[in-house]
Amino acid sequence: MVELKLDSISKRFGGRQVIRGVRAIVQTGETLVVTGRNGSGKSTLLSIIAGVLRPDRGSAGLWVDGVELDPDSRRTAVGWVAPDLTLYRELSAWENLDFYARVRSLPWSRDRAEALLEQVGLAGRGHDLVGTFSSGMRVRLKYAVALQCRPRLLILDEPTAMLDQSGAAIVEALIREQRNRGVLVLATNDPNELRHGDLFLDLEAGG
Amino acid sequence: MNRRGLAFWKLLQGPAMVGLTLLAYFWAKPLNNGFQVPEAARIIFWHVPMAMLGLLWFFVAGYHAVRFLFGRGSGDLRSDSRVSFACEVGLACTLLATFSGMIFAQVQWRTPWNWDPKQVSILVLIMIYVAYFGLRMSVDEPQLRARLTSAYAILGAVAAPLLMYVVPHLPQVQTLHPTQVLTGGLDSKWRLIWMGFTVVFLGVTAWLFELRVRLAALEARRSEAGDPEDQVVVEAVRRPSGGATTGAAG
Amino acid sequence: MDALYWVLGASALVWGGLFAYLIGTDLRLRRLEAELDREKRA
Amino acid sequence: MAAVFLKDLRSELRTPSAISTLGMFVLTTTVLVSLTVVTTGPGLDMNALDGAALKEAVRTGARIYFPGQTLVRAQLLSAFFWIILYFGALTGIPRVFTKEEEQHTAVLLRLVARPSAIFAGKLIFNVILLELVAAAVTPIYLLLLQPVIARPFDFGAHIFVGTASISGTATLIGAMVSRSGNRGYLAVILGLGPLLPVLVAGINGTAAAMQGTGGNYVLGLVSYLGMMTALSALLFEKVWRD
Repeated sequence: MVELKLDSISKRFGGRQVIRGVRAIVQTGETLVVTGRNGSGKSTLLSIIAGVLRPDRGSAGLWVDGVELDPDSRRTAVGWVAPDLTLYRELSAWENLDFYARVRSLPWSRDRAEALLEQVGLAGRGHDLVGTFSSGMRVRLKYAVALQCRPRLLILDEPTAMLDQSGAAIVEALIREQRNRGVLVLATNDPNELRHGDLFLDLEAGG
Repeated sequence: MNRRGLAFWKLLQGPAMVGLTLLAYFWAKPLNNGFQVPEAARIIFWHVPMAMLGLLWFFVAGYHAVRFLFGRGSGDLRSDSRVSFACEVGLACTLLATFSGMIFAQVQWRTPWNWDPKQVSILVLIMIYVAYFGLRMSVDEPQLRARLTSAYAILGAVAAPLLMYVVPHLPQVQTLHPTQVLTGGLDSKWRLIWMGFTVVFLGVTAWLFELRVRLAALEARRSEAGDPEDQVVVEAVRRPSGGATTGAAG
Repeated sequence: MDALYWVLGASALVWGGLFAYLIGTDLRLRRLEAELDREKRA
Repeated sequence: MAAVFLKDLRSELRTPSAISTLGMFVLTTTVLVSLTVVTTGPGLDMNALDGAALKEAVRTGARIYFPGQTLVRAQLLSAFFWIILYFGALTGIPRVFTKEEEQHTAVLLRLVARPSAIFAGKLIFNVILLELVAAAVTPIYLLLLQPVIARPFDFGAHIFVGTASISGTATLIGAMVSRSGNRGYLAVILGLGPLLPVLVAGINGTAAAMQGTGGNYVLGLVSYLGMMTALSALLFEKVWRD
């Protein structure tokens, strides 16, 4: 049982109020779609939901089985894919997966890594440096890193940007899979992706 | 609700200052032990309290920085602005101590600056304050700025006493500073006047600090009054049909 | 002796100025605070 | 912790960024100092020759200075060493954090890693990095500037402990600098206050080791290292987390 509670979140940068009074309650199996044009605070809101940015007011609580997760347990409960999150270019795909698994203190095996790479369509490319990957392949690897921990909360920012059709199909499958695992937050401006949503949050609505 | 104003301790400072100045010049006799110009010994009344207050205000800054980072109301930007006000007052004190010391050094050693260890220490203390404000200016986001500068203020408050009191007394470091006069050779008149000045200077700097805090509080209340943010609520809306229909019509 | 009076005069000027500034600012702040309190109550 | 350290090590080996900044800086300034600053001669060497004897020595091709330096020379050479190391450390060490920010890997790291693990991993990496640079530059320094060292063990001990002290504090300052908009020179200014005790102790300690006179600051440096590292560890989370 997973529940994400956004309670009157506000955040200002410098003198500018970026996010004001955002509220939502998302439960297991549900998807929250966040829309709004560039600069409306989507990425900021996602950072707050992920727990790496503290809001000025309000809170973003992630509850699993009735217990609120502290930042330390969020490390293994949150998966996050966004264009401005980058993996280590000078490491191979394998080494990236290995590093993230270790810092998250996840049980790790060769088979699991292979399975993940296969799931995102990167089978056999594990030993290549990420620096040599195309942008689409890098996004796929980000999905692998996000899925490593079997996230109770999955955050996707512009999920299919940079991806080809097969990539988009993988994301589609993943979104379906997430419904059994927990909560999904999806930030997008692609009208095609609105169909995934159960709840909708339009950041421009408040003016 | 607001009964702070011109308190007794503030109004007492004027007469105290007048009295102490008169005592310093007409009651205390010039010192002959170790001073080129005996009259110049009166630097003690001014210079030594200023150097001590420079450090003291750095500790005050460190205290508010600890409160900001670890205290119960952590994240409260009022603590952060207190750190910066304390640093301002402390910087003013250290600058005054330095300039007065330079004047004294000109009289005593015929040069305003001779790289005496004490001069180096106070210069570095000034540099810590300057670095604090440099760091402050290079970050825009208030919370982040407050965290970075508070952490630095704590680092500085730990390093500063070492710089002021340990480094100049290392065995290999030789100072021309007439420290022995302070520790041993002051008669009771001098000691009394010196303490009086220390207390009054502490009062003046505390008053300055208090004014800065109140001014900031006033500005914060003003902007709060004229800024109806947070009235807005952006609420997530549920899809009318309710059920999830993934994969269906796009 | 002349130098002494110069010193005393200068310090009277500096300290007088500083105290005048401190008292003036304090009173001004006090007035503004009172004003804001009154507005709040109203 | 080990993961962060290994990752940094691997990444540094493939695309050197901290070591190149640090190593090149330290190397070039050492060479520059030895080329441009007169560190021998009358007043600096005990037995330096006076004018007439100097001419004679030049004419006959004899050695123009004798070992046996004055305290002034010892302090001068020590000061050069520590100043070079200080500037090198505070330009190079922040790279381990600015690299994460520039490559946009910091945000994800903030989500997935414990702050304490990051601090410890980066700290170990930085200490090893700076010790290696110090170990590499010391022979060059000895060769080019030719100090006379009466107590080599003390000399080495001061360098070892002082270097560790610098890198401990520089790790925290690096984290601060990487989060501020101002990435280049700020670390050098920020570091001076907290690191001056290390520099003073280091300079006096190595000078005393050269001259064979009293003055051993190894214990003082070790305690300062312990205190500052504990403090840095405490403050790091506040600087790192948003």
